[in-house]
Amino acid sequence: MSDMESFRNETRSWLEANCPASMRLPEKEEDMIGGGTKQVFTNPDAKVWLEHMADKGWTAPAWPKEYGGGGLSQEEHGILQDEMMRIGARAPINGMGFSMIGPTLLDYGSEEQKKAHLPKIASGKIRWCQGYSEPAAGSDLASLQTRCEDRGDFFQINGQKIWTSGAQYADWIFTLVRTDPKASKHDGISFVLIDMNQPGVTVKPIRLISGNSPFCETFFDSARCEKNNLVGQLNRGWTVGKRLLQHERSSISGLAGGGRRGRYEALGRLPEIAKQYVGEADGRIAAPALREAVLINQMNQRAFGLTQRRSMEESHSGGTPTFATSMFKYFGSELGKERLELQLEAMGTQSLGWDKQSFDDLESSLTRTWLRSKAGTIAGGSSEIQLNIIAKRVLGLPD
Amino acid sequence: MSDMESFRNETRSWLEANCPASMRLPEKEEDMIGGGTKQVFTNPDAKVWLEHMADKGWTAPAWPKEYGGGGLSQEEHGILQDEMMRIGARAPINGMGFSMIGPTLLDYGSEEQKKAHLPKIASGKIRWCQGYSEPAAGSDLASLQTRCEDRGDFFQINGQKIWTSGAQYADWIFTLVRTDPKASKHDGISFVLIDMNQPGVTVKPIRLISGNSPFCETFFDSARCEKNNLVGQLNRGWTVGKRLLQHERSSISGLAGGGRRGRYEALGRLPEIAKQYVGEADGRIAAPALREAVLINQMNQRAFGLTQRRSMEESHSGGTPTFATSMFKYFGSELGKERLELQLEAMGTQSLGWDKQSFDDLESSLTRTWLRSKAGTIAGGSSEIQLNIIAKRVLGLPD
Amino acid sequence: MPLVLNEEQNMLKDAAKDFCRNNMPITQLRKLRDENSEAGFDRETWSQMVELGWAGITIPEDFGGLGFGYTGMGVVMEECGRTLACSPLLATAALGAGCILHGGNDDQKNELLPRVAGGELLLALALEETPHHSPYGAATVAERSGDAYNVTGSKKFVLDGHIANKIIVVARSSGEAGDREGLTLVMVDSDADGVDITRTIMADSRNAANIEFSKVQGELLGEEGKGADVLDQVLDIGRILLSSEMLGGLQECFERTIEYLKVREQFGVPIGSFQALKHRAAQMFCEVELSKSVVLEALSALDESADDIAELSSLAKARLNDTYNLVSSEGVQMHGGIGMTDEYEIGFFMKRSRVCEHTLGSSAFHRDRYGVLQGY
Amino acid sequence: MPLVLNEEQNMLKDAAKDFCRNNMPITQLRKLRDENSEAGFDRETWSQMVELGWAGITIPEDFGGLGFGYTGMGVVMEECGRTLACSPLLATAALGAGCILHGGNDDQKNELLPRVAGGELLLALALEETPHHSPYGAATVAERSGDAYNVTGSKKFVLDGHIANKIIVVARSSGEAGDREGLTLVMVDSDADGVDITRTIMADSRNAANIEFSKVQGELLGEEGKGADVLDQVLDIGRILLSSEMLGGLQECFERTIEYLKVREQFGVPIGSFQALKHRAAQMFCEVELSKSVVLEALSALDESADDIAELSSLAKARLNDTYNLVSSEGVQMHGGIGMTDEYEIGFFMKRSRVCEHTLGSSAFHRDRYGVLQGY
Repeated sequence: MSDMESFRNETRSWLEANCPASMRLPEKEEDMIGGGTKQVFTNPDAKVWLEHMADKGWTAPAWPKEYGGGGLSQEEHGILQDEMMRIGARAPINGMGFSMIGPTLLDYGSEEQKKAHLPKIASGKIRWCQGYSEPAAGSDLASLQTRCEDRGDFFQINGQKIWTSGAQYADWIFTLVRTDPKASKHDGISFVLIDMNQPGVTVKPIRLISGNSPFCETFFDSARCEKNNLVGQLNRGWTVGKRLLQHERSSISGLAGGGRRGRYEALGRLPEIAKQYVGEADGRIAAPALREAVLINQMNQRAFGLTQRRSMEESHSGGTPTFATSMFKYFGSELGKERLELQLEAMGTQSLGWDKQSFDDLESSLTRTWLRSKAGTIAGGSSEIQLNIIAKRVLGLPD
Repeated sequence: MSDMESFRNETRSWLEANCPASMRLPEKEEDMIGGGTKQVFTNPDAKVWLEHMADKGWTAPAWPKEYGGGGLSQEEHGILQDEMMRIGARAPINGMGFSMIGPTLLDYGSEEQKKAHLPKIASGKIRWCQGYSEPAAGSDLASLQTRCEDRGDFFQINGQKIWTSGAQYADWIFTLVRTDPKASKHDGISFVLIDMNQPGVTVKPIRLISGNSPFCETFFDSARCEKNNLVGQLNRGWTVGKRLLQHERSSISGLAGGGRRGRYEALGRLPEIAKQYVGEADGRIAAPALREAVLINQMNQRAFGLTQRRSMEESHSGGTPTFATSMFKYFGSELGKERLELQLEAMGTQSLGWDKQSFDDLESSLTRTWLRSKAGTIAGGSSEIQLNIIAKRVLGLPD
Repeated sequence: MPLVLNEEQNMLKDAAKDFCRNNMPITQLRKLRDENSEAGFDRETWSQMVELGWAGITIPEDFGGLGFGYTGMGVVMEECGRTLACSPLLATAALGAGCILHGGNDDQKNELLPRVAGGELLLALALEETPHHSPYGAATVAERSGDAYNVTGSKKFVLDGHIANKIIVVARSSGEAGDREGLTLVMVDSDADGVDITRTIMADSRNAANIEFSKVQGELLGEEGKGADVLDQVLDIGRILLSSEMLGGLQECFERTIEYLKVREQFGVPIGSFQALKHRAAQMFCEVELSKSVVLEALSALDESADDIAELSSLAKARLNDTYNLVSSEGVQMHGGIGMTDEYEIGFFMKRSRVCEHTLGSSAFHRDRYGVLQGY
Repeated sequence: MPLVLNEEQNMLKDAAKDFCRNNMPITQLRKLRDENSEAGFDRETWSQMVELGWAGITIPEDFGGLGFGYTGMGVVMEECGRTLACSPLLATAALGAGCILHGGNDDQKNELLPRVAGGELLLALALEETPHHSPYGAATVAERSGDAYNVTGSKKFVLDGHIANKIIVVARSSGEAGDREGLTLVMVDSDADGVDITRTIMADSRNAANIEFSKVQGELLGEEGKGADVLDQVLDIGRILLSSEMLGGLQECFERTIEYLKVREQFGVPIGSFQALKHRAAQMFCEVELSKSVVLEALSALDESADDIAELSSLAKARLNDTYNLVSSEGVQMHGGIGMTDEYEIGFFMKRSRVCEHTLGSSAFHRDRYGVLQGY
């Protein structure tokens, strides 16, 4: 038996033994675990499952063991994902600690920073959020104005961030701040980590059109940041920040692990839903124009999935990957938006309810997911920005 | 009986008496009459019909009688068009004399110029072509380089024009030339009329992807232009030229008279063609995706036609027309292109023949019309240019 | 059919614009939503609308209305659409009054229409039984019992069903769901025995209702079994007037977006200077202009009882669905992050557009219908 | 299934790229067209292709081929697509050889396949009878007569039909047009009695033929009445290899357009600096990348005899149709005036794209098929 076969067998047995039954059921969005000091476990199994996985280092399977990860090779990581999928195991924990700041610290953090922050992410003790955008700096991120001044012993932060997702639940925030107001736009920016449990940090949730408040405004009023929480060099934060954005885009496009499970699983498979709500004729979705549109969407989705796989294979096989993360962010978010518009079309008036009494779970979660999906092509660099990047970086078109 | 009723009756009788039977049959593109000294009449009826109409001034019904026109009011003109349509009468003559330079001379020409040129257009004696584009100046028309130098008695022209439609059949060319190379781009341009029957003017047809050569390159090698053929002021030709472009765009979009007859009549009605080539089911075009696309195109076409009518009504009723010619040029040419793609889809391999033996008239003319239609969104200011104009002039978006 | 407004219609439009801006701006919709208003519209404002004559614009003067025609009603609806004004206009004055006008006998017209025009009688049309518009889809049964009819069945998405005084039920006295023949319109009191109404709040914060009818006694409107003759006319009226409302909404949404493109700066310049956005804006402009034309033509056709009302109604509804969807989605996208916030009003247009789309027929429904009417 | 080429496949691709660039650039196509070439391809170049083994890439070594598999053939087709190279590869080496390989008995394979690989035997598949791809649409009759079969009927759009030595006719021994059962493949000599071939030149300057068969005697390929089993496999091979060719064509067309955007100046700057064109270019880039992935997956599926070949073939052909159309139309539009001239090569891609689209199934055909295969 090869090493990989035995790894698979061991993993399978361990999961069978350690993954509680309720953690193998499909997960609703509100049940997702983000960790941190404010996490409430409504289902005790979720806590058990997180602890078991954290003990193995499998909350962050590919991170080195010394930082609380699992130290798995890419191949082992794939096997773990396969085996989790086999039994329908939920991710024990999610969040920006894993998808964004963790990978960024692995690339750019000092040894001290990795030791200080990564294990707390992996164990689920500390939850992170992102402080990039500002009211006047949306797509034009680098025009940010939040000030960070050297006070000798520490940095003092003043300003406002917006679209800080989950800031109301987070313990720490990673953020881009202006450390040299006189330097040119991209040159006076630094990347710092700030503890949110201090009086100088205030968080105010923003209500969205979906009725939810996944984002906040975060205000810094003479907030304090220790100097050892500067990541990379002073005034060179733009480099670190851009790298992190790539992690974010991968995560939004579903290029990272999340994509494997399908982001809209809870809304059902689109073709089946369409058959159910508009009927079928001769084995086909009965409404021909809708069917054609569903086919285009589903076939694009399949081609997109193959392209994600090709991109991974190309980077494994040592060739230069010819793709831009921007392509996955752009195409993936547009596809997702289109899919939801089609589901609305298929479900007609049943997809447009607001009060939950008169509509079933699928129906009322669809309405809100549809509205939320509109952010997919705005947040994390809008579709327009991604197209600019592809045109410039990949195709080499002139400014 | 009102004046209009009696005008209608008289017109009807006159047409019945004067329009030869063969001029009431649908017209193929190759039978269209353009006039000029090189016109050959393969059907003698066409010559008779042209002469009768020219005698009445009805080749240019709305032009003043003193310039060879019919002096009709807008209402009378409409009645004439209705009555011609009623019996399926062909236009006795077409061309840029009527659609472009004629209206432009009426706006900007001197009395002497109107008297010299308009009657010859109206009678069909002289045919005109357009010299605007140059190889290096496509969408950026104002960067034109053809030089026009003052030689005391006359102007001397040197340079090259491209896309001069029908130059091989034309007697005169109206053209934009550079009279002040030192002035800024738009300021050193003049609008002049040049007799093509002189040694300094050479015409070379351009073969297009459709296999036809409706356009030429036209070379000026010390060509001569009398000074009384300057239209408008010296170095102020851009104003005249822009006005003429509006006439051109109206004509391409079908906003002018031509639209009434439908530009693709010879290719059949799209829905019927689709039924014929893909079959029908339950009274519907049998291919559902094609049917949906045909419906979208046809319904857009109908909405577009209503919008053309609304635009005319608004300008009659004294309100400010809210439309831009650019919208009609853009939308009309895109619709036409789409229509032909759909007809290709409907007719399948029968729409893609080249040799005329194996395909019927409709089929082989479709292939070429489809290819030619691609010029509709390029010539006369590309779709991109039209969208720029709408954004700037109509919506007031900043540069 | 004229494609420009006459002087009277222009005056009405200006008056409606002022009224809607001042008395029912989008802040009113937000307030109704946040306070979970019992009616879903403001009764005080409705009284003012009634005073202006709007409840009876299309009702002939003989029955207490203004007799101002559909183009007049259309311009009012358009202005209401601009401010997303909530009122019983569509359900009561267009659909309900239409059923009585085109289906009712003289007694019914004489008794009911003046009360509609007077604003005291609110109506609802109970048509749909599935999530998709289906004019002949009723399975709800109408059984004759003496002079009256008993209605049994369940209806969905009844606009304003929770506040109507009378409900006109599309029921069936013969045949089966999908048959054009056999439909019968029965008018019942909403407080009659056997009526069970569940208000449902939609994504646009407007109201529809799921209604169960168990042997509810009501009166016949029109002829037994020939309900489709009335229904077809009334639905086309409703579709065209709803298209007018949508035209107002999409214009407002478009204009707000263009304005935002001019003032929002990124990378040191207004985002409206970016060519990709300019081109999309210009393309939307074309769609908006085409939409204006089809709505005007369809309204004129109603006023002139033209023979292509059905075609024009489908032409209008399909186009307005698509254009409102486009303009409102692009509106949110071009506003970026703030477009996603509830605080900003642009998202309200997107929600309204989708509910409108599924009211009285989606684009797929109307394109199919247009094709059938045109013989392909 | 791997989505990257292995070393051998990469070497083959490089060799094919060099060969096509040097020996069959687009100028060759233009010359063949302008000189009205009798064959529609250059026989000298074909001999060189045969020497490189391309006529037998997918034919097993036992039958004189290279046995290099479909991915190998795909990369050759892709490079041929880049230069719009005319050759009998699709008709003979993909469709014709496929019919013999999957339908022929041992004698037929032993006798014919080495001659195909040797380049001396040219084949054609006579399938279509209407302007639209219809695998089971044959009405052409196959009548048994002793050991032989007599074929009567008329076929359209037979690729390379005017120069094939043998024609494989999709005929019917029972049932009627549209039935999957009852199809019978009969191979006839093109110079047999009763064969009447009319060459038809298509818009892309390639050749197809209309062929009349009157009681033409031929031999059975496969089983009587079970022709669809062979045909389905062969058509999928053809569709996937044609998709490979299209992938080459659209990439070349896309790259030429991007290059033009960089060099063509208007208003004093390269037109590629205009954001609206940038965005359209970036959107095309995404479509091109997705197209590469589906073609590679489909080729791998053929090589591995996977069970989703049919789905992947439809996925590939539908996508490649649409993307080639998009890229070639945008190519002409972005080239502006010179894109409309015959002198410039960009228009050749547009003509080829539309003929490819209607060869072996349009997008509508393949989307419908994909849906049916997926159960919706």
